[in-house]
Amino acid sequence: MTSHPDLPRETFRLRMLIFDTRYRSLTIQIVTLAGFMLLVSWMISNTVQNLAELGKPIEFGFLGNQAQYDINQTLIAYTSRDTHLRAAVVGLLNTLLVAFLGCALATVMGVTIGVLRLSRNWLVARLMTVYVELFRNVPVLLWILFFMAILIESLPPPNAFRGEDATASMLLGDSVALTNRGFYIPEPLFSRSLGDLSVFGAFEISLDLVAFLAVLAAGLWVSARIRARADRIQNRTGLRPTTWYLRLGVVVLPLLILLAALGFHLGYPELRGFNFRGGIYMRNSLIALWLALSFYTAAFIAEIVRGGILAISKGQTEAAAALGLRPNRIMSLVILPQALRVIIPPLISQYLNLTKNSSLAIAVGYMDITGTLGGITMGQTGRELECVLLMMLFYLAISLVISTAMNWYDARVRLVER
Amino acid sequence: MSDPVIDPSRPAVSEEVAIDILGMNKWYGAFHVLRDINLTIYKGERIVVCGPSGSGKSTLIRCINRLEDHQAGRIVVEGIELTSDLKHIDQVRSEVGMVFQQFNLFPHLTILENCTLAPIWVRKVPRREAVDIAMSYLEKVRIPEQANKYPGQLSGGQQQRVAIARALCMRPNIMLFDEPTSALDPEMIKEVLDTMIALAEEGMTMICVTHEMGFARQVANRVIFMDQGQIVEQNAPEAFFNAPRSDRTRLFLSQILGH
Amino acid sequence: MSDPVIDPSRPAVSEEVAIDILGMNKWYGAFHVLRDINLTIYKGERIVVCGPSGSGKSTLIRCINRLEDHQAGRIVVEGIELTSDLKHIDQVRSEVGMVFQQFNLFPHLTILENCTLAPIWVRKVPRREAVDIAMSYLEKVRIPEQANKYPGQLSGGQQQRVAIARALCMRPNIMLFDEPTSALDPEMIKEVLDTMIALAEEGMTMICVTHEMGFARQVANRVIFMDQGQIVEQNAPEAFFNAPRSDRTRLFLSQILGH
Amino acid sequence: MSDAPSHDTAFVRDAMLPPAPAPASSAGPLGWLRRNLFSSWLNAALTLLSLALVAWLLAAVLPWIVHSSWTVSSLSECRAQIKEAYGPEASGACWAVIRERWAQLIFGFYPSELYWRPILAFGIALGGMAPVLFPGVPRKVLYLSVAAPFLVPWLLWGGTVWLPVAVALGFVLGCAAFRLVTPFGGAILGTIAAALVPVMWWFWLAGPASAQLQAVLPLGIEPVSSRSFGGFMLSVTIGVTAITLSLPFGILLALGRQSRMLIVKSICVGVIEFVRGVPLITLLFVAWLLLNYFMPPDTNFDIVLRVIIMVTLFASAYVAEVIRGGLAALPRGQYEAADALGLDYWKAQRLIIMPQALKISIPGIVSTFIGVFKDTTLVSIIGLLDPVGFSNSIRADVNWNGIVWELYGFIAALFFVFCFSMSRYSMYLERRLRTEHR
Amino acid sequence: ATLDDVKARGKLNCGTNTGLVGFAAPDANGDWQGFDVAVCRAVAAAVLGDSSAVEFVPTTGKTRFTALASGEIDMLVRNTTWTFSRDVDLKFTFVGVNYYDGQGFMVPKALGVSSAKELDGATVCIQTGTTTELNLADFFRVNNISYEPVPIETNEQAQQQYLAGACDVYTTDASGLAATRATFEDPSAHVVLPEIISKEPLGPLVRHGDDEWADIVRWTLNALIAAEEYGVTSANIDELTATVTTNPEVNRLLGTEGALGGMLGLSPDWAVKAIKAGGNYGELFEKYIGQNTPIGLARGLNAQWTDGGLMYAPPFR
Ligand SMILES: Nc1ncnc2c1ncn2[C@@H]1O[C@H](COP(=O)(O)OP(=O)(O)OP(=O)(O)O)[C@@H](O)[C@H]1O
Ligand SMILES: Nc1ncnc2c1ncn2[C@@H]1O[C@H](COP(=O)(O)OP(=O)(O)OP(=O)(O)O)[C@@H](O)[C@H]1O
Ligand SMILES: [Mg+2]
Ligand SMILES: [Mg+2]
Repeated sequence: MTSHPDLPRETFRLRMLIFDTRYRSLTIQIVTLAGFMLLVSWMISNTVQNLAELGKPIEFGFLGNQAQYDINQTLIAYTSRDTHLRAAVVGLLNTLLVAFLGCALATVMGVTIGVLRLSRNWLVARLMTVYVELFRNVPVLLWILFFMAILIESLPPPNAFRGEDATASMLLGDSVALTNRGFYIPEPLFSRSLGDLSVFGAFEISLDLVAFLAVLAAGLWVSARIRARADRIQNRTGLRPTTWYLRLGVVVLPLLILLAALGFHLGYPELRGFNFRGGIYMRNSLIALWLALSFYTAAFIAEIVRGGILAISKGQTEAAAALGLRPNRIMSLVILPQALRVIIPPLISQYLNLTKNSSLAIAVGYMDITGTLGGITMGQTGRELECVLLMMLFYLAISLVISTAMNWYDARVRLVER
Repeated sequence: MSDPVIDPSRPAVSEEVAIDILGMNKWYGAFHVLRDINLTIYKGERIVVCGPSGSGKSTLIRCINRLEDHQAGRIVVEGIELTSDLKHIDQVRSEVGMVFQQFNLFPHLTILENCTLAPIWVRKVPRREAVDIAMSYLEKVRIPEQANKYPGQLSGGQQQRVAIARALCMRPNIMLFDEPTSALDPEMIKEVLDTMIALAEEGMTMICVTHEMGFARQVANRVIFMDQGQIVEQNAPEAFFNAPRSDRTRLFLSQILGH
Repeated sequence: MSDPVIDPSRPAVSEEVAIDILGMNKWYGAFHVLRDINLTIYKGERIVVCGPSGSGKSTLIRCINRLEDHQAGRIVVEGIELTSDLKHIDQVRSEVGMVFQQFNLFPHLTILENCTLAPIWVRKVPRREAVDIAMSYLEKVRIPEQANKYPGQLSGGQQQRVAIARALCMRPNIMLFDEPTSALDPEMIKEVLDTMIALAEEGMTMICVTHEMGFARQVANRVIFMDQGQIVEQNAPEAFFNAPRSDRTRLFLSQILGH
Repeated sequence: MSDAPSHDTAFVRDAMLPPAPAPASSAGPLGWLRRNLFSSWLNAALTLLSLALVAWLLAAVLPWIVHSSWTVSSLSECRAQIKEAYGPEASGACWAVIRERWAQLIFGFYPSELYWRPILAFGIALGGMAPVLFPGVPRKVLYLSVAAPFLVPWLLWGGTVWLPVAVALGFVLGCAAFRLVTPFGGAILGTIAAALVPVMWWFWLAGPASAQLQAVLPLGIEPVSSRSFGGFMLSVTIGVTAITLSLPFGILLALGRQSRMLIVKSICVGVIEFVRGVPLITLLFVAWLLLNYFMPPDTNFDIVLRVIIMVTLFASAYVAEVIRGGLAALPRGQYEAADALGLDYWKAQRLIIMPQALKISIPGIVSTFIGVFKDTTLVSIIGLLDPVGFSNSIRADVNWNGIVWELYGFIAALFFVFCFSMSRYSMYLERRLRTEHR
Repeated sequence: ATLDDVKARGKLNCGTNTGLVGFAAPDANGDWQGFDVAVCRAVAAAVLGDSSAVEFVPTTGKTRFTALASGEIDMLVRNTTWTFSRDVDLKFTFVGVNYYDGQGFMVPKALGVSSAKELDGATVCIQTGTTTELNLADFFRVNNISYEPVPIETNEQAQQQYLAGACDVYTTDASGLAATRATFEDPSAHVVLPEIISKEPLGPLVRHGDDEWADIVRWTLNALIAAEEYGVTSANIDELTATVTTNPEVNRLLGTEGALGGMLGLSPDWAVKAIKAGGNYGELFEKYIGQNTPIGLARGLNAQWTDGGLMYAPPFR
C-alpha cells in the first residue's frame, strides 16, 4: 500500500463550522464555553457590584477577628477570645466527629437490620421492615428534632440524681449517668501521663493517645504476621493452626502493659454543683444528632445490605453447601467477598449523605461547621458570601475524598467478565 | 426409533448399597412434593431421573445431600443416615458431589481457586496438593489452560465442565447432576455430556436428572420416571424406552422424543 | 462440491456506479482495520462479503453509510462523496438502508411506528402516506398482521424482517446487511433469507456480509473475501466457490463449508 | 443384556398416591408458628424479645394517644381536661391543636376561601403526570400534561391568565425559531436560536405583553403571593415544581455528561459533582443569602422562587445521574439504527433514545422526588413556614406554647403517608418495567 | 426609593420573627399578631392607609439582616438590638426603640439561686444568632466563672429544654423571659434573676441610604409614643381630629395644623391612621404584652419619660 488518491485538502469555509463534523463539535464547545463563561462572569460582576454597593467587598480578613462566642463542644482548645478561623476549625472537627460516629453506628445497625430483615423469623423480619419504612419515609430533620425531644423529655435532669430522695441513679456502679443534658461516662486518666505534644503551637495532641495508637498498630501488625504464618502452614500441611488466642494476646497484652505503665485509671463523673463533673460528657445535641443520623441512614444501609445479600443468588450458598463447606465458611469465603462488592459502593455514598445531612446540626444546636462558620460567625460578621463559600469548599473536599475512595474500590474489585 | 446405543464397556454394578431411601416423604408447607419414595442405589450405578416439570426430580436429589430436609422416612447415604445431625450432614456432603443447572461457580474466584476451595477448607488438603488434584481434574474435563481465568470469562459449556471438575476435586463417591445441560447451547451440550460419559465409564455412582435421552441410553443402568412426586416407573434404559409399561411414561416419552 | 445454483432470473447489472471506494484506509487508534480498499459497485449488483471474524467486514459496510469515518481515501455513494460534511452524510444515509445483526428495532414503538418513523421525520412524508408505504413493505416481508404489535412480541426472524421493511420504507437505492441471520435460530434464518432473495430479484443494489453460502450462490453477482482488513479475493460466486485462487480463501472455505 | 444390572429393580406404580396431609410440624397454624417464630432456640428468643419490645412501645405510646383531648382551644385547658377525664396522673395528647390548626399546617396562609385552587392545581398536576405513571391512560390526557405546567402555577399564584399564556408563547416562539433557522443555519444555529429567542422573550417582552393583554382583555383570578404559601402545600409546591423543572435540566446535564466533547462534558460533570457534593442546606443559604447578589442590582426574586430555583438545581444533578443510568442501559445499536435511518442528533434523542431512557429512569426519578420532597423540610431553617417551620410559629402562640409531640407526630404522619405510598408506587413501577416486553 | 416602591406595590414588606410569644405569631386565622407586628401595621397604615396592607416575612436570627440588606423587606421589626456594629458595619439605620430590654436570666426557684454570680458551672440555654451569645460570653468571662452554653435555634426549643431541666438557666432578653415564663404551667416556680447583664434597645431598622424612608418609620414610631404622651388614644382620636384641640403639638401630630405629613411625602392624617391601626404605644403595650396579658410585662423602662421611663418622643414641630 504505497499511495492512495487522498482527498484534496478542502479550503476552509465558514459554513464548515456548522456543517462539517470535524469543526462542528469545536463550534459547539466554544459556544457552550462562551455561554457558560458569560453566565458566570455576569453573575460575578453582579455580585461584585452588589457587594460594592453594600460596602462589603469580598475579603477573608474577618476570619482573623475575635469570635467572642463560646462553643460547648470542642475537640481542640477554644475560648471566646480565639479567632473566627479557629471557631470554624472547631466546627469542622465537630462535623467530622459526628460524621465518623454516625457512619460507624449506622453501619453496625444497618448491617444488623439488613440481615435480620432476611431472617426466617417472621416477626423479626416484619419488625425490621416496619423500622426501615418508618425511618426512610420521614424527613431526617424531623427525626433529629424527635430524638432531641425524646432525650430531653424522657431522661432525668442532673438534679434528679441529687439528695436523699433522688429519683434517678447512675448506672454500672455509679460510673455512667444518663441525663437529659447528655451522657456522662468514665474517662481514661493517666497518673504517669506523657503530657501533650503541641503541633505548630495550634493544636495539642495527647502523647498518651499517640503511644496507645502506636502500640495498637504494632500489635495489629504482629497479629497479621501470625495470620500470614497460619496461612502458610495451612498451605503446606492443609491444617490451619488455631491462632485466635495468640492473635488476641499480641494485641491486647502490650496495650494492657502500656496502660498499667501509664498509670491508667478511670475518672468517674460525679455530681458537683449544677452538673456532673469529670468523665467524658457527650452532650444531648451530639447524641440526638448522632442517633438520628444513624437510625435514618441505617434504614438505607439495611436495604443496601439486604439487596447485596439477595444479589448473591441462593445458588451460591447451595453450591458451597454441597461442597461440604460449613455455614460460617460459606459466609466468609463465598457470600461476603461477593456481597461486599455490591454493598460497598452504595454504602460509601450513604456515608457521604450522612456527612452532608450532619449539616442539620443547627436544628439541635450542635456546633458543627454550619453552626459555627455558617451560623454564629456569619450572623455576627455579616459575611455571607465568604462563609457560604468556605462551607461549600469544605463539603466538596469531603465528597471528593470519599468519591475518590469509592472509585478506587470500584476499580479494584470489579468482577472479571468476558 | 433406532436401537438403543449400549456401550459395551459399561461397567458392572456392585452389590454394595450406595444410597438407600426408605418410605421418604417431603412437604413444602402443605404441598406434598415427594410421596413415599423407596429407592436403593448400588455402588457404580448410573441412574437417570426424568419426568415432567414440577414432578419433584430436583427435590429428590437435593434431599440426598440434604440441601432440603425430608419430613418422613429415611435416607441412608454410604451407610450414614441423614438426620438433622450436623456431623452426618457434613460427612454425607463430602461424599456426594453435586452439579447444578446454573453452574453456580464462584465468580470472584479463579477456576483453579473454585476447584481448590473445598479440598483446602473441608478436606484440609495442603494447597499444593489441592492444586495438583484440581489441575488433574481440569485436564480431565479438558480445560487446564483456563485455570487462571475467572468464570465470567468462560463459555457456558466450559463453566459447566469446571463445575463438574470442582465437584470431583472433593473425590466424591457419588455424583448428583441436576439438569446439567439445560442452560446450554446445543454445541456446548455435547462437550458436557462427553465429560459425563467419561466419568460414567470410570464407574462413578451417578444420579442424573436430565432429558437427554441419548445420554440415558448410552450410560444409564436404570431410568427412573417420576410424576407428581412419586416414582412411577423404573427400568433398564432399553426396556424403559422400548417398552414403557405405564401410560404416563408412554405419554411423557412421546412428548420428549416427539421432536 | 456441486455446481453453483445460478438463478436464471438474476437481473443484469447496469453500467452506472452505485458506490465507489478508492484507496480507502481506516484506523481504530493505531490499529489499521481497513487497508487500501478499492471497490466499485454498480447499480443493481448484489455483493456478498465474507471472511474470518475481525477481518473488517462490518467496518467496511459501516463506513459506507458513515457510521464510522475513514481516515484516508475516498468513498463516493450515488455520486455523493462522503466527507465530514453533514449535508452529504444526511443525503447518503437516506439513500442507503442498513440492517443489523441485532435487528435494533425500537422497542418502545410498534412495528408500524418503527417503519413510519424515518419517512415522517426525515423524508417529511405525510403520516397517512407513510403508513401506506410501511404497510406495503410489511406485506412484502409477509407480516402485515403484526403491524400493531411491539418488537418484543415478535420472534427473531420476524423482527429481522421488520428491520428490513423499516430500511426499505426510506426507499433506499442501496441496502447494506451486516450478518442479518447470525443471531437467528436455523428455522428463522430461512424466512429472512427468502425475504432478501425476493429483494434481490427486484434488482436492489445490495451489500451483504454473511456466511450463508447458499444465499451467496443463489443471489450474489460477486463474492468478496476479506482478511486482515484487505480485500483478498473477489469473483463471481461460482468461480469463487469452485476455484478459489488464494490460499487463504481456500482455507476459509474449507472451514466454512466443512460442516 | 450382557451387563444387566445384577439387581432387578424394574418397577411400575399402578395406582398413583394421593397427596397426604403434611405432618403438624410443617403445616397448619402450629407448623407456621414453629417454622416462622420458634424454629430454633435463638429464633424463639428473638421472637420473645421482639414481642416484649412491641408491647413496651405500645404501652408507652398508646395511652398517650388515646387519652386525648380534641375540643379545647389552649394547652392549659387541654391539660386540665385530660386530668379531669383520666385522673391526675394521666398525660395525653392535645389533638385539639391539630383540629384548630390543621388547615394552616396544610395550606399555610393561603386564603381559606381559595383552598380549592391548590387542591385543583395538584389534581391537575397529578392528572398531567398520569400518562407517565400509569399504563393505559387515554391519549387525550396528554393535552392535560402539556397544559399542566402553565395551568398549575396560574392556579396557585393567580393573577392574569395572560402571563401563563405569554410564557407558553415563549415555547412556541422557540419552536418557530428552530424551524426558521435550521434550514439555512443547521441544527446548531437552530438550537441556539431556539434557546435564545424564548429567553429574550421571557426576560423582556413577556411581562409587558401580558400586561398589555390584561389591559385590553382583563381575565384573571385573585393573585396570591408566595408569602402566603406554607405548610404541606409549600413542601409539595417546591417538591413538584423542582422535580418537574429539573427534568429538562437533568436531561441536558445527562446528555452533556455522556457527550464526547470534552468541554461540554467537563462543565456538566463539574456542575453535577458540585451540586451533589454540598449539602442542600448550603444551597438554601445561597438561595436566601446570595442569589440576589448574583442578579443585577435591584432585581428581587421572591424567596419561594429562589428556593425553588436552588432546589431545582439540586434535583437536576440527581435526576441527571438517574437519567445517565437509563442512557447507559440502552444498547449502542439503538443509536446506530437511528443514525442509519438518517435521524439527526436531536431527533434521535427525542424519538428514540429519551423515550426509552426516561422510561427506565422513572423509578429512580420517583425516588429522587421522595428525597427532594423530604428535604423540603430544610426550608424551615431559612425561615420559610413549611410544616416544621409552622409548628414553631404555632408554638409561639400563647395558647399553644409548649406543645411538641402532637405537631411533630402529625407532620411525620403526613410525610410518611405521602413518601411511603410513593415508594411503594416506584417499586410497582420497577416490577412492571422488569416484566414488560422491551 | 423605598417609599415609591411600597406605594407602587401597595404592600409593605415587613420582616418579623418566625414566632415569638407576644411580639409576633400567627393566630388561628393566619393573621400575624404581636407588639412588633403592630409597628409594621402602623407604618403600613401611615403609608398606605391600610393597616392590613402588610406582607409579613418571617425571618430567623440568621436570615434577618440579609433580607433587609437585599431589599427583600422594607423594614425589620424583630426584637433586634441596636448595636454599633450593626448600625455602622452592617450598614443599617435603627430608627428608634420600641422596647428597652436587657438580657436577664431565668432559673427554677428550686435551684435556690438568687444572683447570676452564683451560676458557676451552670448549663445555660441561649438562642443563637443574637447578641445574647456575645453578652453571655463576656459576662461569665468578666466574672471569672464557668458555664456550659447550649445554643438553641428557636425560643420554643429553648423553653422545652429549660422546662425539662436540660439547662439550669435560660437567658435571653428580659421581655422574652417574662413572656416565656408566663406560659408555664406554674410560673411561680421560676424566677428572673435581678442581674440585667446588657442593654438591649430593640427597635425597627431600615437600610442605610434611604433617609426619607427611615424618617417615615422613625416618625411613625414617634407618633405612637407621642400619642400616648398627649393622651391620644384610638378611642378618642376621631373626636380629637374633628375638633381642633388646644394643644398645638397634638394638632400638628393629627394633621389638623401644619403640614408635617406632606414633608414626609404622606397624607396629612398619616399619624391618625397609624394610631388608629392599633392604638398608641401604651395601648399596644397593654394589648400584647402588658400586665393584663398572659405575658404580663410591667412598663418599667418603657414607661413614658413623664412616668419615669425612657419613652421620649422628640417634638412634632
Ligand atoms: N422452596 C420451595 N417451596 C415451595 N414449593 C417448592 C419449592 N421448591 C420447589 N417447590 C415445588 O415443588 C415441586 C417440585 O419441584 P422440583 O424443583 O423438584 O421439580 P422438578 O421436577 O425438578 O421440575 P423441573 O423439571 O422444572 O426442574 C414443584 O411443584 C415446585 O413448585
Ligand atoms: N470501536 C472499535 N474500536 C477499536 N477496534 C475496533 C472497534 N470496532 C471493531 N474493532 C476492531 O476492528 C477489527 C474489525 O472489526 P469488524 O467488526 O469490522 O470485523 P468483522 O469482520 O465484522 O468481524 P465479525 O465477523 O466478528 O463481525 C476487529 O479486530 C475489531 O476488534
Ligand atoms: Mg428441577
Ligand atoms: Mg461484524
